[in-house]
Amino acid sequence: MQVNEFKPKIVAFCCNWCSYAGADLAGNNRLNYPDNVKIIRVPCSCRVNPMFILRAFQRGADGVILCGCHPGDCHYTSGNYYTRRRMALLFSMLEYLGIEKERTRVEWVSAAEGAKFSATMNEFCEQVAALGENKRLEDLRCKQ
Amino acid sequence: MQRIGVFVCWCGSNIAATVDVKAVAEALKSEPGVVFSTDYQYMCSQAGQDLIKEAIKEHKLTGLVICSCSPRMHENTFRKVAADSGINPYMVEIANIREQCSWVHKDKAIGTEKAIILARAAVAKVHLNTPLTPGESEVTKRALVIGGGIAGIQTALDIADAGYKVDIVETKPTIGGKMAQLDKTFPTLDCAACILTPKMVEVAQNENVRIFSYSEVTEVGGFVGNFTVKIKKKARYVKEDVCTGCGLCTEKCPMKKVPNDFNLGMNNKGAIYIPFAQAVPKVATIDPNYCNMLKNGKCGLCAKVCTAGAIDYTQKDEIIEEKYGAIVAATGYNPISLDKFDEFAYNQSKDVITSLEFERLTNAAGPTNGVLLRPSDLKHPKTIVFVQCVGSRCSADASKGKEYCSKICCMYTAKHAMLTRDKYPDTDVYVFYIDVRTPGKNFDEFYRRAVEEYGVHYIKGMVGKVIPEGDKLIVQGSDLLDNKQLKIEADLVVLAAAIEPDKSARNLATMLTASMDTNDFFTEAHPKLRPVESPTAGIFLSGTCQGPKDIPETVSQAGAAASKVIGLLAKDKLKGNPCVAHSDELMCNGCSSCERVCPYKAITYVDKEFRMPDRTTKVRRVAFVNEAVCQGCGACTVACPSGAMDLKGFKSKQIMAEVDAICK
Amino acid sequence: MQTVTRNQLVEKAKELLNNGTVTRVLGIKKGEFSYDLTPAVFTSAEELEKEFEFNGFAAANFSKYLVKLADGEGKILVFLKPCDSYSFNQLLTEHRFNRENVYAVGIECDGFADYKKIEEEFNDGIKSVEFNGEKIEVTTLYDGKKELAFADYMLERCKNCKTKKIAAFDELLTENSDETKNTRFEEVEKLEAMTPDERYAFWRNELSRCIRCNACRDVCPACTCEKCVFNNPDSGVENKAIQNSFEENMFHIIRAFHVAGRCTDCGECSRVCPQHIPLHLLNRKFIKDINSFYGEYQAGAEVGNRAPLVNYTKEDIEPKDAVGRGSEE
Amino acid sequence: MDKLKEQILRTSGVNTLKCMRCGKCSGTCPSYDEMEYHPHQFVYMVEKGEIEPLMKSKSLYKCLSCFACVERCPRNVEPAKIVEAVRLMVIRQQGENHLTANDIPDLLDEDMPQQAIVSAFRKYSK
Repeated sequence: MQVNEFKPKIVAFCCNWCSYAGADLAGNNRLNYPDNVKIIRVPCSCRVNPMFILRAFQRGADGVILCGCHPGDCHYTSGNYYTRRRMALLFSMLEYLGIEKERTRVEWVSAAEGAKFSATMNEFCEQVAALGENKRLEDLRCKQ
Repeated sequence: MQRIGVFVCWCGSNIAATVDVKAVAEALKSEPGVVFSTDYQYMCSQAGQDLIKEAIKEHKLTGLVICSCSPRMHENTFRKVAADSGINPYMVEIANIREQCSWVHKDKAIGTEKAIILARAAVAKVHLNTPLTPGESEVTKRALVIGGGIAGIQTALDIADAGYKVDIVETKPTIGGKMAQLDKTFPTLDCAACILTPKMVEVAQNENVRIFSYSEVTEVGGFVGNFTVKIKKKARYVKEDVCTGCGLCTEKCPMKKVPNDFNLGMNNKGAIYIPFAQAVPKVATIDPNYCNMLKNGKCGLCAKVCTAGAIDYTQKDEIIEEKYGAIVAATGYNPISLDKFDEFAYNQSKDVITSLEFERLTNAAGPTNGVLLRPSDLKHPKTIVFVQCVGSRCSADASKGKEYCSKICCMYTAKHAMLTRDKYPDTDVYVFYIDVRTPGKNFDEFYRRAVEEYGVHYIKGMVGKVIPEGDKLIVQGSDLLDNKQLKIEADLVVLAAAIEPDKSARNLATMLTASMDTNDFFTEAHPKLRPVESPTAGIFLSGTCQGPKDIPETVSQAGAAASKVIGLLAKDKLKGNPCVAHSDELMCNGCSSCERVCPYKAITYVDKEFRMPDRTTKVRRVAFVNEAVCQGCGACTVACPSGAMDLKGFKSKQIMAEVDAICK
Repeated sequence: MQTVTRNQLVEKAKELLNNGTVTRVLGIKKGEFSYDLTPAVFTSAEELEKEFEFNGFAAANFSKYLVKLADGEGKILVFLKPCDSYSFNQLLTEHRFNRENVYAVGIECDGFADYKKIEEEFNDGIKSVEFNGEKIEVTTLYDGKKELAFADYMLERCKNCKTKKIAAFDELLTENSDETKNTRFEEVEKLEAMTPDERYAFWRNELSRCIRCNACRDVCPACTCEKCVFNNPDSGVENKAIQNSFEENMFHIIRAFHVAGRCTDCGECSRVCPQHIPLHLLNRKFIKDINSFYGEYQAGAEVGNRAPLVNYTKEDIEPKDAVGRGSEE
Repeated sequence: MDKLKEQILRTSGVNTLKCMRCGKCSGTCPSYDEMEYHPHQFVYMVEKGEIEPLMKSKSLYKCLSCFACVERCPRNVEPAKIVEAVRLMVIRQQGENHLTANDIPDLLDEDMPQQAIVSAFRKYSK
């Protein structure tokens, strides 16, 4: 590995029922994805408050991805529909403030889509790595 | 300050091979609040659990972090360990260092580093954990079975036998499903009607069972133990409780040209009909698309002849609302449409039929009274070609057909071939096959008998095309073993069409919030260990809605699903999930945002008196969460502008602590 | 210049006090200068005569005060301009006050002057500002008297007035009109057309001036939380004073998100910002996105409307298709 | 992997491993009786790496490129593309075409199937 290779910090919020299980399946099938992806389990993608995403950026995350059940398949019937609206608006706002849109993403990953989970994470990491460090939304005090 | 113990599991070599477990345990020792940290080969084993219990006692631990496999595997195991040692089970957090670390990374240094970070995040969360107690909810002691085929009937009977009430909802005017259309069953060749119809009668007479035929589920609310279901009873224009099933109306109906769907359109019926002689319930139904009285207000003959006075042209669809503790999906299958398979000339020739149509042609109650006559000219076919795997085992990019093996075709085709040769020894029977798949008790013996005793010609190869020529069908196919291309002049071609889940299943899955695979088969909670449960609590699976199955498999799965339902209904109370929403009334504005996003209607509002700083009181409208109803999705927590709403076990602060630990 | 006069309002208020319809009147109190106005409650005809004021600077949105004031003895009279009336309905939708305790009189609006703009014209020492038809007469210590065209010194929100329709009232003092201008998204579109770097630079420049006085939040009729998340140590985002650029971003993004779908675009945030930060551009971005993603929605158009963020359709746009759509259009 | 095989797989874009050996391609082939190696054998032999017998076989030129096998293959294997790829290999090997485009009109006769003519034009129009 190169010494200076930039490894972006990625926070992935995964819903317990689909995407977290999808990530587990990726593990079961030994489908690689970068280690800089760290998963936080939430009951449903609709639990993810925009504040959590901003917090992640504040603390030095370079990209934030939110994974939930496919629309229509939400364990709680409608959670991901709200997620879809909230994140469409939030991400559009971040883009409007000049934050690169490639740093944020919503992906629907079902419990059966281990391969999609792994592929998505690989792709997202590459995408964020190409942007370099997140400086626009970072709280510099958090970096020692 | 919490006293946290960290337990790093090797999972044999599953974790230890790519994560330096000792280093993880060591690194975690320096985390604030961690007073004990160790590793062990198998934390989930009895010895591992004992180790945790010891440590809890010795170090007076208040919180546990287990670095192991996915919480979806053993979270409950470790929660129980905590509870056994006197710690609240919700003071346990799992760091998933197997599925999401050791199994996806190859480099040990990287795996170790990530495992440490994941463990730190779990420690950060445990610091903010609070003891939680699950609420309890009553169980409605009634089950709903959706689908009245053999799967649904068997499930309902087994549940009813255990003493619980059960309702069957069937879209067709009669229960019985596909099995009622079959002639004989493999591999024993007993008559389908002879073994099914007694069951249909039994279920109809069982006092614990109610049958809603000609009905559909339109809405499902609630949760395990407490589902509320709306069932639409479609208007059949005949009073179900008055009709005696004498059938006089069906004979007198002047409208004779209604395609008989029970015979797959191979003959006609009246606009008022009873699907078949043994139908349950045996009552007539009027098809509003054909009935002249309903369409134009002219006729009314059936009402005139009905001595019981059962006909009611003004009947309306009726919505019934009922509560259930458990729901079983048993929606069954259908053969796929063959529109995309032009090469087999299914739409060009009446004498190219599907296997299910062949069943009706050989069934004594079918359009030909069981005499094998070909549909076009009602002559005895002399040469019959069976084609297997029509639309099964197709690759996903072939843009037609299904990827899976339909499982039952090999056996029923052998059955058809054998029965034809048995009844009509003068016919030549060819079967084109790719593989003959016969795993099952007495299955291969059965297939061999077709070849050896009955002289069915099995040809390894596939039919390329069927060309109607005069009154013949030229079947062109390859014989791979002989390396020849064959052209067989056939009188009848029978296609073993792939089977697919019933179209209603998709919509139902959405209502039930049960997940489906890409083929629209219901997904089971665990492919091996929980095959009859859906991942959604309280929803169970029976029969082919879960995957292709033959009758014995369907019946055994139906029984398994019933036993799961019985296990659920036998409980008086269900322990809920304590990770539910909670509103801080001091902060709540009463704005109703949370109420609007709640999928379970768990939030109501109360007017509450508050003491103000100036000693006056003020009445404010505040949200109140019904913890028995809340399922803990958290939609309300984000909708709440003031942050009054939070989710126990996944509090905003806890999640942010995890974020902080990960980003550090 | 307002068509409605102070005297009209005072007469109406006196009438309603006298006939017992209301016990209190929500209005504006004279200050030392004509632009220095304070919302106040009046309880008698004498007070009204003496202290009630209404002029080209009386832009304050009254609706928010009802959350606190609608609880007292008897009804309170409130004069609702079109902007106020939408906030009024939105607050009712959120059950923030009791409609029965309020008597609302609708008054038409012709726009208000922006004192900040007038101030910028002069170095200092404005003695008085008087309104005279289409003109504003400014008397200063150093430059004497000067006349300005009212139209040039209107508040930004009034220049791009979203509607002159009064959405809620018990009685109308003046005409209700349907006049609207469709210009309010122009500035948002300009920003969307920029490159991300330019946008970032723009917002950094604007937001870095924020001194976290919280005026925008305190005046906002959508920000009526019993306890704001930024004041709540348990929210995880508590922060009362900005220390760095992240927190400037954070505060304004979260505030805008919290009011998204509930913001009626009354423009009070920008009007009161002492640092002249165009905060309405954040809210309008959300409104524009909501309109284009989920269909036209005006918060407060009717009581009981379901806000877009607590609603959904199965066919909603995916976030990946939504982001950056504005700039491509 | 065998170089010839690799080249054929690459030019044809076919994944021979998808074949489930059902023989529908050969069942459907109108030139079957003219061929020494049949469509399913093309797929199978390429998979096994037995390319040279195919290249030498006259079967190559019996394929009409009617694409019936491609249309009907349940596994989307596209045998006709394999045949075409083997033909191309032969052409490339010899470094020239059997025919020039100008030779074709003289060879046309009424009995020649339309598909063969279209196929020929497809081949020589490049």
